[in-house]
Amino acid sequence: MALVDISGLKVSFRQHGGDVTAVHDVSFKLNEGESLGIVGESGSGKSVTCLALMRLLASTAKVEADRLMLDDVNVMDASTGAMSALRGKSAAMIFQDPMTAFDPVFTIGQQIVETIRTHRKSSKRAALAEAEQMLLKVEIKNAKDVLSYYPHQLSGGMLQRAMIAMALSCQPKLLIADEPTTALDVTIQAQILQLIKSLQAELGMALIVITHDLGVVAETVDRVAVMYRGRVVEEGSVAEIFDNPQQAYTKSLLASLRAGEARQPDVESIDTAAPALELRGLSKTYRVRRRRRIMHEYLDFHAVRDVSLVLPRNKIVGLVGESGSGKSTTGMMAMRLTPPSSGEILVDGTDIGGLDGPALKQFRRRMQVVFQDSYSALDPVMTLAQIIAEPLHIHNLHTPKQQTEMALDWLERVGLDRSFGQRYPHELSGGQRQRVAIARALILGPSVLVADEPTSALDVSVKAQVIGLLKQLQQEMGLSMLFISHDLSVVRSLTDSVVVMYRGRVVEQAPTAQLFASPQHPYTRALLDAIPVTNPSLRRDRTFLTAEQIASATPRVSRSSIADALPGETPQLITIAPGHLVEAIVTH
Amino acid sequence: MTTETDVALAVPPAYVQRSPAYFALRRFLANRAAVGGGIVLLILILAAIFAPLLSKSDPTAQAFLKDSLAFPSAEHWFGVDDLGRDFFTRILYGARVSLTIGFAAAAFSVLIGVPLGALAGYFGGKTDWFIMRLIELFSVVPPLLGAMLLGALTGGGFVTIIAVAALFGWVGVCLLVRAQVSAFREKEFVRAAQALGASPWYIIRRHLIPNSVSPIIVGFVLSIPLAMMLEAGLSFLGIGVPPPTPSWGQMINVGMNFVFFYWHMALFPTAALAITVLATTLFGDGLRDALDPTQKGR
Amino acid sequence: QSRLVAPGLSTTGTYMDYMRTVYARAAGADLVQVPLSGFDKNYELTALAAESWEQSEDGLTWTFKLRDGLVWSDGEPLKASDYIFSLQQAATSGYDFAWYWDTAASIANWKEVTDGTADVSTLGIKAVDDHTITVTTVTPKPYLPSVVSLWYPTPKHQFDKVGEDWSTNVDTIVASGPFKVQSWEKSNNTVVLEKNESYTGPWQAQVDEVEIDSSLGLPEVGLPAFLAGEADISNLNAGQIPVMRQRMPDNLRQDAVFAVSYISFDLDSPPFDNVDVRRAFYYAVNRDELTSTVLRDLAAPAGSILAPGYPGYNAEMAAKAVFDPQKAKDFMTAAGYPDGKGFPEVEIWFREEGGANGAILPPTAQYLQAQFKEILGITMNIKIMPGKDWMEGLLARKNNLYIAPYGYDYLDPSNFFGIFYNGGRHNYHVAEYDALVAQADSNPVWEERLKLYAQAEQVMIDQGMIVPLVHPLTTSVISDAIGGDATVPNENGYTPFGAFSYMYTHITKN
Amino acid sequence: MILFIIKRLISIAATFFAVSIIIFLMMHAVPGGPFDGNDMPVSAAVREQLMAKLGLDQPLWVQYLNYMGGVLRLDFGVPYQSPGESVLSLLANAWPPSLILGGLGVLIGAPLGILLGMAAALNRNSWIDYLASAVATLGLTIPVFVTSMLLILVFAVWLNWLPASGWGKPERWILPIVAYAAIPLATYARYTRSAFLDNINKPFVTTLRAKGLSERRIIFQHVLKNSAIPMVTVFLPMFIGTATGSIFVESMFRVPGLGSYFVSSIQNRDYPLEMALVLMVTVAICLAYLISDIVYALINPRIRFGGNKQ
Ligand SMILES: Nc1ncnc2c1ncn2[C@@H]1O[C@H](COP(=O)(O)OP(=O)(O)OP(=O)(O)O)[C@@H](O)[C@H]1O
Ligand SMILES: Nc1ncnc2c1ncn2[C@@H]1O[C@H](COP(=O)(O)OP(=O)(O)OP(=O)(O)O)[C@@H](O)[C@H]1O
Ligand SMILES: [Mg+2]
Ligand SMILES: [Mg+2]
Repeated sequence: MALVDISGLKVSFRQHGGDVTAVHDVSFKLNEGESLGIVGESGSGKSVTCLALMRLLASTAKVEADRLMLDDVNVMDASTGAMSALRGKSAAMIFQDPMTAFDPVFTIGQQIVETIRTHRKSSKRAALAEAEQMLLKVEIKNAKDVLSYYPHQLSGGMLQRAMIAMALSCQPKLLIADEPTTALDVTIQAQILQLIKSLQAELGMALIVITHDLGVVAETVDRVAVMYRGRVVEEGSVAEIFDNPQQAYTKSLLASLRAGEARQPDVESIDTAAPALELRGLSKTYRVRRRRRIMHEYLDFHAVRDVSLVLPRNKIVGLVGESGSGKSTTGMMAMRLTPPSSGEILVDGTDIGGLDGPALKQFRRRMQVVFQDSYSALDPVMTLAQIIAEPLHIHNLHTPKQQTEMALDWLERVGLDRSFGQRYPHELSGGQRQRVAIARALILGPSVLVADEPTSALDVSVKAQVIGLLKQLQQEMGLSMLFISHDLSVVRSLTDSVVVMYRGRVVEQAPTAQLFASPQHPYTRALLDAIPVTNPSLRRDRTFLTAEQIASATPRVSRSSIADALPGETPQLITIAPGHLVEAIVTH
Repeated sequence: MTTETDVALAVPPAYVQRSPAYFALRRFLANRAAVGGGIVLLILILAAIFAPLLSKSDPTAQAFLKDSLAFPSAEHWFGVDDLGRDFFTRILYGARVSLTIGFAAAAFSVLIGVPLGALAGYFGGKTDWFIMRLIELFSVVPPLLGAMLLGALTGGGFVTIIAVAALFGWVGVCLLVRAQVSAFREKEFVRAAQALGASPWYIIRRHLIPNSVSPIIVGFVLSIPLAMMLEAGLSFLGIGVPPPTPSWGQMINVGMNFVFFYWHMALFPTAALAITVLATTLFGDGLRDALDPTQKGR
Repeated sequence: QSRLVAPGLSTTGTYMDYMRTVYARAAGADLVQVPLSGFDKNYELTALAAESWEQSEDGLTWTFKLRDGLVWSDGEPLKASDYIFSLQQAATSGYDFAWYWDTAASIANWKEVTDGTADVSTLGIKAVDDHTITVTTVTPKPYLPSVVSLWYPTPKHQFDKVGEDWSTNVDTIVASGPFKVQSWEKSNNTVVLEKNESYTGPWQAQVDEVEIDSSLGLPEVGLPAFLAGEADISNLNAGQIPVMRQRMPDNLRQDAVFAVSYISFDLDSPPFDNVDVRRAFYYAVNRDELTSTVLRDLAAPAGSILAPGYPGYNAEMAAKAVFDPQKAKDFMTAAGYPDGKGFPEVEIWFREEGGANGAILPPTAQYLQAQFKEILGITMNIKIMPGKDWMEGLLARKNNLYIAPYGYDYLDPSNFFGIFYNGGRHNYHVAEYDALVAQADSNPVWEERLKLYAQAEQVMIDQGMIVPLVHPLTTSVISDAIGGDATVPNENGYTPFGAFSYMYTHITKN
Repeated sequence: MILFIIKRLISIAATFFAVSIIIFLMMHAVPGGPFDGNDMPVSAAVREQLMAKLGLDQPLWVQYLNYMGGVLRLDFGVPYQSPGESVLSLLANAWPPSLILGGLGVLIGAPLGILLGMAAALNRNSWIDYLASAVATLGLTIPVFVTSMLLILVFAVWLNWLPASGWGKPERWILPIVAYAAIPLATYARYTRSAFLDNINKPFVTTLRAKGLSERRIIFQHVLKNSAIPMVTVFLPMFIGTATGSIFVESMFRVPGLGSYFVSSIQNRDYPLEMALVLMVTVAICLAYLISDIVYALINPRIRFGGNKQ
């Protein structure tokens, strides 16, 4: 018997003005040990299909199916108890929005331990040790501390990895991974995918990976289903799909995948005006608790150390780096949403560090941000139209009617139907939410935008649309953007220069083309090396660098080759070419 | 083989943009208990307003002294009280006083409690310190003592009762809103609003209070019976609503003396109070659910 | 072991000392000490600690002889000096009842001593020897033996040992009466008394223990406890009477407490300085309707301040208080307020209290409010206030209209007529009345006194000094387990549960 | 954390003195003194002598300083209405019954209310929900003396299962505790229901389900803790409020508790007792707020005594 047997699945949601059908007539089977990738457009029903399989949909959902079997249990009419028994054991799920998927008032450790103990007999202590092992496996380096962290203390990527650890700790027969690596940098993504594959082999686990990243598909799965507008439009082995796509949509997906070419840098205009945004020596220190026997001790955790960064007018600067390296924190500090421990923030040459009230509000109007976690960045009790129109409302622009009109226009510009205007955030797919957040940030026509992973949940087609939009705005309105992303191909095609962060520090900074052409820092090199393949036939085993290896490979430069640096054992940023900075140890 | 064209759109066909209030109303109307509560409440309010039309007799005239304490009958639906007044009429007119006191006190405790709680929760620090001391002050002074002083200053009566009920009723609402707001303050969507340049007051009004609507509604509903009972208690201190103006609280107090035999004297005012509160509860629950979009359709 | 559980009256009990306080008296304080005289259930004066008494020729000095063999519960003999000491204390230490010994007994030099202008030794009371007390009065006081029914002794030896607070602590209280204190819970003034074996005087305890619990005084609390078998007696309120009358008709007892509720005025300021207004009020009260329909069994109509059965009760005078709406209206017109036009809005004040009055006053006030509106055309608001505030308002004349209750202290007309005498409680100064009462009080011949009181009462009516309203009645239910003389109604059909000393010594329980 | 507690203790002291001044002034602003308003007033000479004895002849501020000086030495004076003992010993005798009954009332009522509220939330708009609403409404609208009387009539008079009233044996506690429990039960049922509904549809609940946790565990551990956040702040103050006694319950059940002193001290102008009662409640409530803030911070990780904010 197949582990998963879905046939004729139809899911619709009750909505004002008629039900919306999210999934039509979806059928597929999956045997034990097999792996299936589901790719498709944002909002095409990928998540809904899997949630239906686990019977986790909201109660507004109406689920019909000829057959909906999981591990020989009919999901449609199993009892609540039988479903609880099934979940986690037969199938575990990695959710698309890891940042809202954790219970905010329990520590990560408690939540993983609880999972382990639900499924296996284990003492608290043993479970805690196992949880720590799992966290280490998903590349969370300070696993022991993270166990006692609460969800809000983790970065987006760390939460995603904790989510993965939690799902894997169930040791399920089937793992459903809904966009498991969107918040991860490519190095870690590659390690995680490898981990999942090895566990799959080890435990004979079946796998469903939902993703919009064909690279991930190419690397991990045997079969692929392509979804488009609520239907499976094409299904086949990885090779078949990649080599011989049938559907127009599939073809366009593959086409866009291969199109990731570096953009031509604009002619360097001599810019005399102050940069749009400048950060000088920003640092952020968090106090964290660490358990020490029965007592707790408080430690300083340096999330960001002495980061300086310049965002020139009308330019896009990419900020990339390891998950948890402090990118979001830097972005939040630049927006004055997180108070920096030290450093200055200059916008158009003005230090906004001390501004308050109306003065700050003036700057806010020109500076916008897209949050990494788009779900929790949307007020749950407001409709999308209200959310998108809110900036206009705050700054008292236009009449309420016009505000709504403009909000609906913006919905269309980010590829959503106007009817979404009266939906609430929880009624959207991951990618749809992200687009709403982008629309809100853009509606005021800002001159500075900090975009934290704005496209991580978007499939290539929508991503292209959004990026096109951003480029257009950059040209039309002189938008300058700090673009935080793990998606190196987007970074490559969109940004003018790139800043690489590693463990709270800037380790390299260069014009985009130059960085991709000749990366200098070992971490940058590792990062570029880890970009997933675009063709399943090119799969390869990778080797990863440990932190020690990276540290020991830090470039050493002799003092003679650079002008103003003092020699010392601590690495420092030095300029090695015009606009190309790298962290290195300066020797005599 | 499917083609792109026959793929259905995941959107409803006809589309008109509606305001969230419209949906809240629809959700509310779909909740039968809540609508029922609302209707009962409306009837009570209308009955209080149009009391003279519903009963011909005067609530203070002792027109039926011969039949005093008579049990309910066709002529006197709720019987006659100890002073020969038609009890139904008394209950009707009592609604005027009691509903006004109950709702005014509840409204005031929300009007005072919600902004203060939101300020304390949002700003924390000195603001919170100051408001917390204020809360402590009002929760340690027994309402009785406060009432006596206020009574001495104002001579008592209707306004004093509302003032006392409001002064001592807002603390609970305030604490809950403070807790809720300080929990929400760190949420991303609040930060998002900050990033848009929203003023603290705007954030409180547009985001934090709508997200705290449940404790506010519950607090509102709970303060109604408390205010009505306070009114009953205060009338003994000489600063209640002076007789012969009927109020339910007072009627319950008097009715207690008669409960062993003349049950109607205690039953009807208590029932009137209970029905009011129950109706308000159901109405409030419905409102709460209607305002919470995640409950949609359940 | 028989234990009687009964309701008490006052919820604050500060002193177990009858003489010291009225407002904070511990339950049972009147059972623990023995007064010189007492009243039995037919309101006959009975000798208690005093064996006999006699009046001097000039009528100004009384001599009381104490019984032999009276001792304190700690074995010390009870001496005349203990009685003298208690009154000396009353005169000098701010006892609540101090005024009584001036107005009711007019003991020589009392005012001077209380004002601090004379030494306490000059008081007109002397212990001639251990068994003899003499009392000198300013004017002849023919009814003094009745007045001394409230004269309780203070254990001077104990006072000297532990100080003036001897009566606040179970361990330091010594008893001279039929009971002694076993325990005392102050927060709700619950006292458990036990039979005082060393008491040798008349009216000895017939039960081993008595628990007097003030929280049982509320009928709402008392009756459920009674029904659950946890109390032997309970007072009933208007709503309870019909039920209990159905369930246990033979166990109900009614008591007239010799009390009266009346309206009083501020005679010196408008609108009540006008005698016609006051008389209009007098005629506008339908006492029969008030008592029969509004108050049901809680009160009887009051035509005068004296209740039927009280010494000096004058039925002829009482009959003059009739309900006459026309007369009332005429008086209003005469006062210049035809149909109440031009009459200011007034407020009537009464005090919140428990017991019989608590049940009577609120409905009475509201009844009057409606009646006065209808008959006199005036607006009278109602204000209920705590006892202390009310009394202070009355004494300081903060308002001009009150409902006042008064209960007897000793059985003589002078007790009631004294309330309005020469200032007194209401600041009344009606010369004609004062003169008549003064004469009546000191006249040794009973019949002549009665005549004088009747004249005084006529003045009271003519001047409209007060409007008598009702005489409260209390109804109680008693369990089958109790019996004895105290539970049998007297010749008037009343069972005087209000006379504590008599009642608790004449009750049995099996 | 320790710093936080110290800071709060200092502000409690501030509140304490603020309250003491306000109450002292209020108390003396209410007209009349302990020797006024008797049926027959004591003579001026005697009154003066008595006032002097109690120190009431001195200027107000001297009286205040004297009293507070005593308070700092834990001497709350002698109650006028019970001069044989100290205020402290009077409170020590009268508080335990109130604390036991009121405290148990809340401790029993609140959890039951939470259960009721949970049942209502989990079965929203079903008969269970409406029943819970009705129970909560009755708990709030039937005056506590009516509840008390009904309890006595049913369980003591009619069924004869329990004693009607009195104090001492634990079986006498049952009925008053039930009477006390009504209000916390009703209040908590309402708050729980709404707090539950706020949380039951959060995405993290879906995660918990996906992990295979039983419904019971999800509800009782996770949703409950999340819902508790707003409610802990009202629990302790309510506890204190109820544990200082109610005149109604205590008189209906003849409990020798604190309740009646609140009224009698005001009515008798028993200044030392009145002050002591208010100050005692002040300290108790302030501590309750302190503790509930700590508990609040403990279960709400985003609030950590200003730990992660500079
Ligand atoms: N609770 C809901 N109420 C109404 N519509 C919903 C609800 N949940 C999902 N939908 C709709 O169902 C469709 C499919 O959603 P789903 O989450 O499966 O998309 P997805 O394929 O996972 O997309 P993404 O890649 O953006 O996450 C979307 O159009 C979405 O708006
Ligand atoms: N409130 C907090 N308390 C303690 N540590 C925190 C807190 N917020 C963030 N951190 C820590 O700061 C570090 C940087 O977090 P940040 O969110 O900036 O990472 P990031 O570079 O955006 O990572 P990702 O790509 O995974 O989102 C992480 O190690 C995280 O654990
Ligand atoms: Mg999805
Ligand atoms: Mg991040």
